[in-house]
Formats: sequence, C-alpha cells, structure tokens
Amino acid sequence: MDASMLIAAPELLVLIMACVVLCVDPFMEDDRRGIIHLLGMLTVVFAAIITLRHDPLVEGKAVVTAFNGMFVRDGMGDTLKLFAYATLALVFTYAKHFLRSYQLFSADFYTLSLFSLLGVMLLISANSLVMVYLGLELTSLSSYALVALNRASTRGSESAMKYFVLGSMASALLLYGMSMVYGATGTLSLPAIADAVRVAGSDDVLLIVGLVFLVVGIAFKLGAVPFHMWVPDVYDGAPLAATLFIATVPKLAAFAMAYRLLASGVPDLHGDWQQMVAVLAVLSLVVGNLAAIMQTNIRRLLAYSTISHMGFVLLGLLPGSAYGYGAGLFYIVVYALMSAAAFGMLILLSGEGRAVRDLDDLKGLNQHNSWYAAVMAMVMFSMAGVPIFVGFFAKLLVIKAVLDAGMLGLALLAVVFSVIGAFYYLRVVKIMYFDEPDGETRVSVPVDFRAAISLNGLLMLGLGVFSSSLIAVCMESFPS
Amino acid sequence: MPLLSLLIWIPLMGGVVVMLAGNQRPALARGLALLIALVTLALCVPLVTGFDNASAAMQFVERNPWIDTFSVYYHLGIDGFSLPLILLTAFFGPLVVLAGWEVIQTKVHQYMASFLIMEGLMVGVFASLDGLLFYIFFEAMLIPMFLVIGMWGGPRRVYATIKFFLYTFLGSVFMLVGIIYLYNASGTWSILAWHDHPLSMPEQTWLFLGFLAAFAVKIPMFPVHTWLPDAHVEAPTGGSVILAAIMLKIGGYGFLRFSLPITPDAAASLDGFVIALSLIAIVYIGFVALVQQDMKKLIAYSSISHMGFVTLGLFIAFGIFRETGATQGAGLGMEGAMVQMISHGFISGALFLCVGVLYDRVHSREISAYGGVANTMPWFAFFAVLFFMANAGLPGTSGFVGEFMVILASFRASFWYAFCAGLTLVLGAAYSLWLVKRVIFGEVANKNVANLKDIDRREAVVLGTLAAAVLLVGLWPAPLVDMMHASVGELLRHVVQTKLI
Amino acid sequence: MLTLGHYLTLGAILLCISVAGIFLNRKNVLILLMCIELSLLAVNMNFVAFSRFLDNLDGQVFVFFILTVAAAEAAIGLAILVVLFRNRRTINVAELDELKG
Amino acid sequence: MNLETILVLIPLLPLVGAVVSGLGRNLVGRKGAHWITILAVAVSFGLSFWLLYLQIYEGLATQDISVYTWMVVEGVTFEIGFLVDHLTSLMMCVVTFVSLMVHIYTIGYMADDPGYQRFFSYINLFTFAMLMLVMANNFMQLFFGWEAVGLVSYLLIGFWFKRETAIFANLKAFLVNRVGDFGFLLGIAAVLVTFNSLDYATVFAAAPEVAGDTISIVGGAEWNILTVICICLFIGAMGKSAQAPLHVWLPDSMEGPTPISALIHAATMVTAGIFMVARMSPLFEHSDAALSFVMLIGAFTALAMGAIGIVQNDIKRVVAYSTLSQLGYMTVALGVSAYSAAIFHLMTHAFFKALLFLGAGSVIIALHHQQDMRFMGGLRSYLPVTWLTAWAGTLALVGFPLFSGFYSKDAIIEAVHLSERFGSDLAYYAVEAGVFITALYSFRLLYLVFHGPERFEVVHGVDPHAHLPDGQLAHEPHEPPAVVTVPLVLLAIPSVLIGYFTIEPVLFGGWLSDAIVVAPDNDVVAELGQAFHGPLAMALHALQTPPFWLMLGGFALATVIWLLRPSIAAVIAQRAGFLYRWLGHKYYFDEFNQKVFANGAVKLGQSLWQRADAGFIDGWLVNGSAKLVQAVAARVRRWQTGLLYDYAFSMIIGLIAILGVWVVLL
Repeated sequence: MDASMLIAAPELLVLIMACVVLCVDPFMEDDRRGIIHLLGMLTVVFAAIITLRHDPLVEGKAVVTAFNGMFVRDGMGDTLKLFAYATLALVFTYAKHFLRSYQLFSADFYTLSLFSLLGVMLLISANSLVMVYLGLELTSLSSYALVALNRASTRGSESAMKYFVLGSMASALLLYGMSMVYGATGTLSLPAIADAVRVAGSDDVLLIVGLVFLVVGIAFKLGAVPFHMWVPDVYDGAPLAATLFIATVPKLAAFAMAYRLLASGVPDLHGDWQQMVAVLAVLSLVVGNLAAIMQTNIRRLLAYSTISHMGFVLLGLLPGSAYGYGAGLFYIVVYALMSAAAFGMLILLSGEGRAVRDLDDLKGLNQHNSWYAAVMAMVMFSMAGVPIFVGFFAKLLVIKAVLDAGMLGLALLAVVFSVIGAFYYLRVVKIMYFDEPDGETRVSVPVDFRAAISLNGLLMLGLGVFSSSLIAVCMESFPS
Repeated sequence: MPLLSLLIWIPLMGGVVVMLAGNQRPALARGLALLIALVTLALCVPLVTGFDNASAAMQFVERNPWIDTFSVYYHLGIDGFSLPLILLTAFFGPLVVLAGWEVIQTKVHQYMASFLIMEGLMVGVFASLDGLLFYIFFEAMLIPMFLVIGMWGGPRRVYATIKFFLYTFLGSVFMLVGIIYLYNASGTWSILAWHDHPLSMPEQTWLFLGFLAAFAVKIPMFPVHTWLPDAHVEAPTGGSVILAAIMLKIGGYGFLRFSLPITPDAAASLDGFVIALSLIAIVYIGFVALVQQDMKKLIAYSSISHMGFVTLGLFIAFGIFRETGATQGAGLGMEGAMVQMISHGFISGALFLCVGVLYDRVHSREISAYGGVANTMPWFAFFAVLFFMANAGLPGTSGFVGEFMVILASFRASFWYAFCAGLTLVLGAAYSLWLVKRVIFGEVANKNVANLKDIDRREAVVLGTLAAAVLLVGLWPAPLVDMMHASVGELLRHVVQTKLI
Repeated sequence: MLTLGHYLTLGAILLCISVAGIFLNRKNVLILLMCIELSLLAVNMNFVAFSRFLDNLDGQVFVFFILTVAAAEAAIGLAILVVLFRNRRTINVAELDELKG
Repeated sequence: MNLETILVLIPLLPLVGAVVSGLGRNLVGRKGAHWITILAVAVSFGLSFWLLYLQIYEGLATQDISVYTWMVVEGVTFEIGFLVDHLTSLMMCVVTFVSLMVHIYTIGYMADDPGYQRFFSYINLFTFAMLMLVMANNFMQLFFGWEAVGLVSYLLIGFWFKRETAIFANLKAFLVNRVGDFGFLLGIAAVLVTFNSLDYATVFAAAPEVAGDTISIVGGAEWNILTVICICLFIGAMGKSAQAPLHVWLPDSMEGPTPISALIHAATMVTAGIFMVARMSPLFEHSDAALSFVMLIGAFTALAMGAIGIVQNDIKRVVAYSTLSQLGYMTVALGVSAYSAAIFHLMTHAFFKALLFLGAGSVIIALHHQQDMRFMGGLRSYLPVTWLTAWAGTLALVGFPLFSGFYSKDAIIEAVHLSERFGSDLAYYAVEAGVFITALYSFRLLYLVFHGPERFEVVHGVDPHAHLPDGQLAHEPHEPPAVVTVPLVLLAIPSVLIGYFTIEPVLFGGWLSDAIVVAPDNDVVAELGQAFHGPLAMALHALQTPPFWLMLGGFALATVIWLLRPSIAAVIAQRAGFLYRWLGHKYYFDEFNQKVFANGAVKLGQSLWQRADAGFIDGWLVNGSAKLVQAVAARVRRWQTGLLYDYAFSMIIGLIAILGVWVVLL
C-alpha cells in the first residue's frame, strides 16, 4: 500500500466509517439504531488503535509527511487526535441518551460528527493552506448542520443561522489571509512558507495583512474576543448533544490550526502575532469571565467560560516556545475533557423533553444525587483552576510559560481574572450544594452513561494527582 | 514507615471512606470519623518521639518524583515549625468530630468527610517541602471549608463562604505567580533550595509582596481581614474551630517558610510596613472587637488582633537587628510568634466550641440573648471563664506565653512597638471580660437561659481536653519551645544573611 | 496595463462590499448568503491574480477547491435558511434575536 | 523533708486545696471544703512561721531555689523558683496568717451562701497566688503571681455574680489593674532588654553597671534606662496597690464578700505593689526621679483618698478609702527610700485593717447585710467583742501611741520629714494632714456604728430571711458565732502589740537588709535609727510631735460632729456644699473614666467598626470591587445583543483594529 495511505490510515477509516454509517441508517429499524451508536464507537476505538499502532514517533521519526507534503503526522497531531477520539467517545456516550429522549436518534448525528471528526483530523494534520481550509470547512459545515439537527427548534435554527453566517464570513476572511500569504510567499505549503518568510524577512505588508486575517480566522474558530459572539448563542441554541460536540472536539482542531498556521507557518513573524494573540487573550479573559458572572443560563455560562479558557490557550501560544505550545496543548486537552463532563452533566440532568438550561435546574442536586453533584463540583473546581484538579495544572503550565517569556503583567492579569471567574463556578457549586431542591431530579440514564460521566469526573481528580504523564506527553509533542 | 504520608493520607482516604458510609447511616459515619481522627492523632506519638529537637534539618523526609517534566517532587519533611502545627492539627481532629456529633444531623457523612479531608490537607501544608505541593495543599483546603460553611452554616452562609473562598483565592494566586517565578529562576520547586537562592532586590520585593498577599489574607492581617468575621459567624462550630485554630496558622507558617527566608532583604526593607499593620491589627481590631454584638464576631476580631502578634513577632527580628546589630531577642520574637499560633489555636478553638455549646441550646449568637449563664451552667461557666481569661492573656494559660515573648522581644526594637502591643493587655481583657460579664454573669436574663442544661459528658471531654492543653502550655511551655530552637536558629541564619545577588 | 495592484484592489473592494453587506444589511438573510459568496469571489480573485503574477499554479488549484466548498456551503446555508423560515416564518435578520445576553 | 520540699509545699498546699474544693465541690461537700482549705492554709502558715523561726533563731541563709525551668530561649532562662529571704518570709507569714484568719471567719460569714465551696476554693487559690508572688525569684513569676491574684480578686469581687454592681466592679477592677499591668509588663520587657535576664539576683547585681545607660523614647530625649524601668514597674504597683489615678477600682471592689475585702483588698493583695517596689529597691535606688514620682503619687493618694472616707456612708467603703490612704502612706515611704518603714507599715496595716474589715463584716452579718452606717448606731451593747476589737483596730489605724499603727506610721512621717528628695516637703504636709483626716473618718465610723442612737428598728413576726427595707431588722442584732469572733480577737492581738515588739528589728535592726538596698545618701531610716531609743521612748516622744496632736484634733472634731452634735454634720454638708460634692463624687474620677475611657473606647470601637471596617474596607473596597465587577459584567453582557449584524460588526471592528495597529501604525 502507498505509504501516504498508511500514514493517513486513521483518517481513511473515519471517512469510510462515516459513509458506512450514512449508508446503513436507511436500513435500520428505530429500535435497532443502537447499532449505529456501536459503529460510531467502534470507529473511534479503531481509529485510536490505528493511530497508536502507527505512531511515527515509535518508528523513530518525529515528523512524517504524506500526499506530497500536504499532510503531516507528528507528536502533537497524534496526541490531539487521540484526545479527539476519546472526547468523541464521551460525546457519543452522552449524546445517545439525549438523542433518544428527543427522538433525534438517527444516523444524522453520527455521520455529521464523524465527518466533523474527519475535518478535525485533517486540520490537525494539515501541512498546507489548502488542507487547513478543507479541514476547517469540513469541520464547520458538519457543525452548522449539527446545530440545526433539531429541525423543530426555533432556537436551534436561529443559532445555526448565526453560526453559519459568521462562520462563513470567518472562513472567507481566513481565505483572504491565505491568499495574501500565498501572494507574499508563492507557496501554499506551510514549511515552504516558513522558509520563504525566513529568507524574505518580515517587512512585507502583504504578509502582515495576511497574518492579521489568519489570526482573525483562528480567533473565530477558538471563539476569542471579539470574534466570540457566536459562541454563547450556539451553545445556548443548539441541541445539547450538538453543543457537547461543538464545545469539545473542534476546539482541539482550533488549537492545532493555530499551531500549524502560526507556529509552523510563520514562526519568524512571532514578534507580530505574539502581540496580536496577547490582545486577543486579554480580551477573552476579561470579557469571557465578566460576561459569565451575570448569567443565569448555565449553557451561556459555560459558553463564556469557554471563551475565557480560550484566553488561556492563547496565552500558551504567546511565548512561541515548545514549552508554551505544550502548555497550550495540555490546556486544550484538559479543557475538552472538562467541557465534555460539564455538558455531559447537563444531558444527564435533562429530564424527558426538558433540557437543562437554567442554573436553577441544578438546585440542591447534592440532596438526592450527591455523586453527580460531586462530579459536577469537581468539574467546576477544575475549571476554576483550584488544585488538586487537573484544571489547576493547565493554568499552572500556561502561567509558567507566560512568565518564562517574561510577561509578568499578563500572568497577573490571567490569575486575577481566573479569580473573578472562580466566582461563577462557585455559584454553580453553591446552587448544587447550598440551595434546597425544588423537587427530586430523577436521573434515569443507562449504565454506560453513568460509568462514563463518573470516569470523566474522576479524571478531573485523577489527572490532577497523576498529572505527570499527561504533562509529559503534551510536552514531548513539541520537540524543542 | 512514611509517617508524614500516613498523617496526610489516612485522614484524606478516611474522608472518602466516611463519604461512602452514605447519608443513611449517620452513626456509622460519626464513629468512623472519630476512629480515623483518633488514629491520626495516635500517629503523632511516633512523630514526636522520633523527632530530634537538636537538629535544624528537615526530618521524616520523604522525596519521590511526582511530575518529572518540571521537577515537582512529592517532598515531605518537618522541622521545629511544622511539628507543633501538625500536632495542633491532629489534636483538633477528634475534637471537631466530637463537636459536630449531635448538632449535625443532615448529611453527616459529608460533614465528617469534609473535616477529615481538611485535616489531611492541612497536615500536607505543614509537611510540604516542595513549593508546588505546598500550594496545592494550601489551595485545596479551601474546597472542604467552602462546603462546610456553605452547607452547614448560618443564614448568610453563602455570602460568607464565597467571600472567604474568593478572598483567599485572590491572595494566593499572587503567591502562585511568585512561586512559578521562583521555579523559573531556580529550576527547582524545593523550598529549601529557594532558601539559598540569591535574588535581586526588585525580585525579592515583588516576591515578598506576592507572598504577603497570600499569607496576609490567610492569617489575616489588617486591612485584608474582613472575610474572617463573616466566615466565622456563619460557619458551623466545627468550621469556626478549624478556621481559627489551624487555617489562620497557615498564614503565619507561610511567613516563616517563604517570606522570611526566601526574601530576607525585601522583608528587611518592608518590615516597618508589616509591623505597622500588625500593630494596627492589635490596637484597632481590639477596639472593634470591643463593640461586637455577636459572640462569634467578637472572637473572630479577637483572633485577628492576636494574629497581629504573630506577624509582629516574626518581623520584629529585622527591627532588632537594625537597632542592636545582633539577633539576640529576634529568636524570642519568632518563638513567641510560634507559641502564639499554637496557643491561639487552643484558645480560639475552645472559645468557638464554647459559643457552639450555647448556640446549640439557644440558637443565638447574640450577646444580648444571654445573661447569667453561670446560674444554670456552672461547669460551662468555669470553662468559658477560663478560656476567656486565656484569651485575655492571663499568665498560667497559653495565651500569655506568646504575647509575653513577643512584647518582650519587640521592646528591643522599639519602646513604642512594645507599647502598642502591650495595649492588648487592656483591650484584650476589656473585650473578653465584658463579654463574660454580659453572657456568663448576672441574673438569669430570660427563659432560654433559665432552661439551659449544663454541658454533658461529651462537651466536657472536649472542653476539658482543651483546658488541659491551655494550662499545660501556659505552665510549662518548655517542651513546645524546645522543639523550635534549632529551626529558629536556622531561620535567623537565613534572615540576617543577605540574599542579594 | 493592469498590474497586480489593480487586481488586489478589486479583491479588497469586493471583500469590503461583502463584509459591509453582512453588517449593514438588516433585512434579509438571503442577502447575507450572497455576501458570503461575494467574499469568496474576492478571495478567488486574489488567488488567481497571484497565481498569474507569481507564475505558480497552486493558487488556481486552490480556487477550484474554494468553488467546490462554496457550493457545499451554499447548500447547507440554504438548508438552514429553510429550516429557519419553517420555524420562524420570517427571514428578517433583525428578528433573529431570541438568543442574546 | 528538706527545705526545698517545704518551700514548694507552702504554696502548693493551698493550690491543691483550691483544686479539690473547687472542682470536686460536690464530692467534698461544705464541711469537706472548709476543712481541706483551712488545713492547707494552716499548714502553710505553720511552715512559713517555722521558716521565719529558722531565720531568726537559726540564722537560716537566704534561699534561692529553682523549681522548674519554664523555658529557655536564646540562653535566657525563664523559670519558676523561690527566693526566700527575710522580706519574703515576713510577707509569707503575714499572708498565711491573715488568710488563715479569714478562712476561719468565712465559715461563719458565708454559712448560708450556696457558693460556699467555691468561695473556699477561691480564697485558697488566692493564698497560692499571693505566695507565688511574694516568693518569686524572678520577674516573670512575679508577674504570674501578680496577675493570678488579680484573677482571684476578679472572681471574688464578682463572687455574687448575680449582682449587677458586683460584676461591674470586678470588670472594672480587672481592667484598671490591667492598665497597671501594662506598665508592669513594659517594665519587665525593659528589664530583660537591659539585663538579658529576669532573675532577681542577676538583675540586682548588674543594676549599678547600667545605672548610666539611656534609652530614647520620645524624639531625641534620652531617658535613664533605670528610671524608665522603675516608672514602668511602679505603674504596675499603682494598679495593684490602688494609687491615684488607678485607685478607682478598690472602693468598688467592696462589692465582694467582706472576708475577701479583708484578705485581698486590705491586707495582702493590694500591698503587693508596696512589696514589689521594696523588692526592687536595688533598682529604684538608682533613680531619684522615679522615687520622687513614687513619693508624690503616694502623698496625693494618702491625703486625697482619706478625705473621701469622711463622707462615705457605706461602712466597707469607709474602710476601703482608709485602705487607699494607708497604701498612700506606704508608697510615700517607698518614695523616700524608707522601704523598711513601708514594709513595716504593710505588716501592721495587714493586721489592723483585716481586723477592721472583719469587724465591719461582723456588723454586717449582725444587721443582715446592711452596710449603710445611716442605719446603724448603738451597736456596742449588742456586739461587745466586735466593738472592742474595732476600737483596737481604730486606735492602731489612727496611730495612737503604743498601738502597732503608731510605730509604723510615725516612722514613715518622720522619714518623710527627714528626706531631702525633690518634693518631700509637699509629701510631708500631705501625710501630716492625712493623720488628721484618718482620725476624723475612723472615729466617725466608730461613732456612727457603735455609739449614738440606734437608727434601726426591730420588726417582729416576719420571716427572718425576708428582704426588709433599710433600717428594719427581723430580730435583734447579736454577736456572730465564735468562728467570726475568734479571728477578730486573734487579729486584734497583733494589731495592738506587733508594732511595739517588732519595730526595732524590722526597722533599725537590719532585719530586711538582705533584701532591701538603700543608698547611704538616701537612708532616712538609718537616720531615724540614731534617734531611736526603744519603742516606749518613741511613744513618749511622739506626744510632742504634730502627728499626735493632729490625731487628737481629728478625734475631737469627730466626737463633736458625730457623737455630741450630729446636727452639725448636716449643716457642714450644706455650707461646704462644693467640697462635699467633690468628696461625695470622689473627685469625679469615676465619672471621668466612664465618660472618657469607657464610653470613649466604645465610641471609638463603634466608629472604627462601622465606618472603617464595615464601611470603608468591607463596604467600599471589598464589596465595592465585587459590585464594580458585577456592574461591568452587566454592561459587558449587554454587548451580546443577539443580532447578527452586531456580531459581524464586532468581528469587523476587531479585524480593523488589528489591521490598523499592525499594518498602518507599525
């Protein structure tokens, strides 16, 4: 077999399986749709196995490319992909319950998710502007559709429309930036761009204009302020399962995209994009945390919290050092796990036909479901960055990277705003633990869901206590 | 035997086990919690017997790699500063379990588990020799306390507990930035290595301020003390006890472990600032305590005032050194600060337990709701008067020892330091005894007081144990101070030595 | 003689028009879709121009990809629009504000 | 049993007694409590007396032993230890003897009180604390004892804790004492800093070396370190020994049961300050300034407080003001370096003042806790023993020749006369006038209580325990039981005789010279000694000196006003309204303290709390910043309008901003 095919085997598998799921669906009776879920799970499991089996690092090469250098596999890519699989597995597990109770349980969600995953994987492995664009579009287009999954929902369609318009605009801007970069360097391959920039220097206006547009595209994908407006509305409007997906897997790709475009593509413009990213990071931290404080809608609260987390991820990119990228990678991975758990909890608590939307829906959770309250509390504390939970280590690494780069002010700002942010996470805990419940929330979810959410919650603690290996993996993904 | 690890992990894991007992079996939860707390306390015996007073080095050291990527170690060890505080922590374990024995009727398992987990974390704080490990314990401790105040607290518990959490959190993140900076500068998280790491003056100053932010809030110093009265008032008795008896000490311990030895030059240049704040705390807070209407608030303010002695005792060393050119007297101040911490642990804990005894019966903390309690509760009155006298610094009780040492030491630096600090003799007596007059003495004030039952055996055991501790330290502090001589000597060596590059 | 600058200016003007269209248009969602197409057009213009002047075919290949994706995008966009209209009975942009805050 | 054990036993026994009778009060019962405690004090007294005996007749040397080491810091040893020299054993005997008498007396006095065991426990505890104080061989233990007696005093003044006045008085007493202790503690700190030791022997030995050292306190002014130490220490003494202006607690302390007024607030505790200064004589001798200060304070107290006694109606308060005045005498003696005279007066005063208090107590029992002299009178026929012993005590108090008080007081007056210290003239006039005033109020008391018409009536047929209005009694007053009268008699004996027999050894025989150091230039007592030709001669000589005649004058005036022409008293009260008011309000010290210090502190506390703490720090800074964040957050939230074109606009603004900054500006 062609070496390129082998290198891209996981992607191919996902592609094939997405098609298979799509084709199988029409032949399924409603009560046998479980098979689709099974297929989805198998896909990610096998993709993971294949990814692990053909670890280029194991074969002694740090980086291998395929398809004439369009596609690259490296440590970061594999790490991100593995976590994308893991997160998607969690998403599938949580989503199944939700889809069933909303009569949305068909191949649509699985196909779209798998295509989106494919996009994510391509984006992660992209080594050329074309690949970046294709991966991004594949991810985005599937996501737009996911948001509109529930055709009867006015909120869903409104948010899908907003997402679509803004997302397309952002893609266009990104493309415009790509065209500028192409014009300045005469190539679409990221390593070649890097070389060209190194030779030509960074004075080219075309290049800088292109860079600005690239940064805008990245910022949109991450949901950084001021390109964040879609985030709360989409999180709020989309069906919970779609929110769950959008809040987790594509974020991994967004980080990869930022890394590919900025760190691999234009490392010599670090001085320029560092400051742009710094501005975006600060704005995200400030606006994200502040806006979250006043929320009574837990989805929007989590959306704004996501925005502030993205501020931290951007901070990780700032120093332009392997250490910083490692910190950013660790942060985004941890974020994906935390987010999955948080939205998983919302699904868990959503009763028949009534999705959790208000904070008050969590009132007095500890009274009758103390374990789930504990899981949610762990997630919240982790998001707030309280030790010993893994979220703390994420913040720690980022702040360390920022301090390494000598940016004390940014570090202080980050910690102060994480304290302000702690307020709304505490409010969630307060509502669960200190308030009296209105009635008993009955939790009736299948056992795999229970196991997954419990594991997900315990990961917050476990990855904190045993953070060593995960940190090592993330750090080693970026050879310095 | 990894004693320190056991002391940390037995209560921590024990907490989990108690949690598993579930909401349906409160009796089991209580019994288990008491057992675990007692086992932890028993483990202190080998700790004390195996401790070498003569050595300033860290003892019972455990060091295992934890996060290799950036050289974090699970590094434990104790010296003469940590040991007494660990003992204090373990000592209070069974007491708070007993204190919540009957009062806590809802979610008993979570209550007991919170306290056990807190105990483990607090021991961890005192035993950590790795900066990051310290910070983790330091912060993680907030969570159980947050829950305890919020779940079993009074009417304004939510406000109080969020204020407590955010206040402390805000202070400590600055410290986090500081220790990360130190790590970047020194390449290690080892606190002991930091003690020897040279730093420039601006670096030291910023680090000092970072540490100050964390520890000043924790201890708490004026003017960042306002979370304490609220937290104390709203917390359940056990929460107040732990908060006052141990958590506040972590601030003082932090000064000993971080501020003084790591940034001695900055501390020396800013000592006037800290001392001024300490003296303000002693005098200003003394006046504020005087007019409190709420017993717990009064004790909370008195705690702040007493903690002023801790910071005064710690930072007086620089003044003495400047004034006399020798360290003679500085050790007295530092040991005084340590003794004050231990003693305040006993006394404030006991006082909150006393208020708890009344609160359990009458459900009011207002001073005006009582009067003439001695008529119906003579034994309680005995203990209460004893503890309030100790709070007022009566010789023969532990409350005297620390204040005495610090005042004696501060005279060496300046007459006026000693003068201001000495005012506590009057103020402390005024607010303590005025409360005694209004609550304990007098005619039976109302029906509630008339119906009071004297303390039962369980309460008597708790209060009696504390009374014994208070008197023991007061009458014979030698064993306590002997523990710390070597460590104080070592600390002074760091403090007087410039670390400037 | 038309230089690269002329083409780039045209591309920039097209982009500006499309972007302005997106935030100035307060009536119809359909116009938004058209604006998006317009912006892609601007990008294509740039790519083709660069490709021509750099004498490099990559850009033109990219344009094909963009055209293809644009088609898919338009399809999805219209689909969403249909769903939206079914639910809301309006495609007025100013009325799409159920989600806010 | 060796000597050390005995020394430890002396204070320890009362402690054990206190613990057993206090904590085990239900176990031992009422009888058990008084037996245990009395036995403990009796043994203590016996051992103390034996010690004194050994010192006098066997020449037992000064004992300086360490019991245990409290702690050692930086080479400075803080220990618990005993220094027993002549001064100490004298004090021990006085303390244990008076204490024993009071213990016995208490059986009768407190017979009906529900807090019987508690009371015995307290006075036993007091005996322990007082012994620790006088036996201390270092400053720290001195402070221990100092505060411990304060504690017991606090507990005992508030013994009847249901009485609002009692618990007010005990709080006041403790706080005023704390003001003194504040100075005392600073003094101790200064001692430690100066001598690097708190041990008496070390400090006293080193005192001459540091005599010239100075310390700057205010601005650049240099103060002699020993002056600072001595004044600080003396402030402590002012609190404990109730010297103006820290005297205000003592009259109020009469709210406590009478036995403790006798024991604590007359005979022993209040003299701790006198004892302390005498003990510190090796330090005080180096500071003329401090001694002058001591003397003037003492003189003022002696005169001014005695004068208040004239207008008091409460029998105990009269005696209390008399105590204040007598303490003033002792302080004056200290101030003129006549330490031994002060100690001598301390001793005689302990006996006769205890006697007077117990006598007053006896009257009070007889009248069912009536303390107002306006409802007494003519009691001599009902209470003959009390009456006689009261006369003996009074004659001793006013300094009638041959009585014990005469020798001690006369020695003080003469010493002041001889002294050349700055201000001693003033002090001399004050103590002379004090003699007159002492006689005046003392005889007034006697007349109002025991002589003249009966100002009470016996109402028959009512419940003997019922509370009757003032001036009414359920049955005729009668002499209390033997447990009350025997101590009176036992105290009356030394009150009369002890001066005569001991003046020579104590004052002039150098008996106290192992403890008290007097610079040769200051040694007025030695000067007195040259004119001393035996106690009898001294008494005869006194007939030609002003004090005797002043005393007689006071006696005569009192006789006229309160015995022969009672109507005069009212006329005088009217005519000298201003003076009367001033005395009646005790020079407005209490009002001043209440307004300025008590209310002032509360007001200050209120405003600090409400304005600074709750208002500014918590309200503005803490909650203010929280509110600010919320306000900003609410605004930020409104940016999310929900409208697509606004979202797009925000993106474009972001894009243009970045473009503008990086492309145009850079």
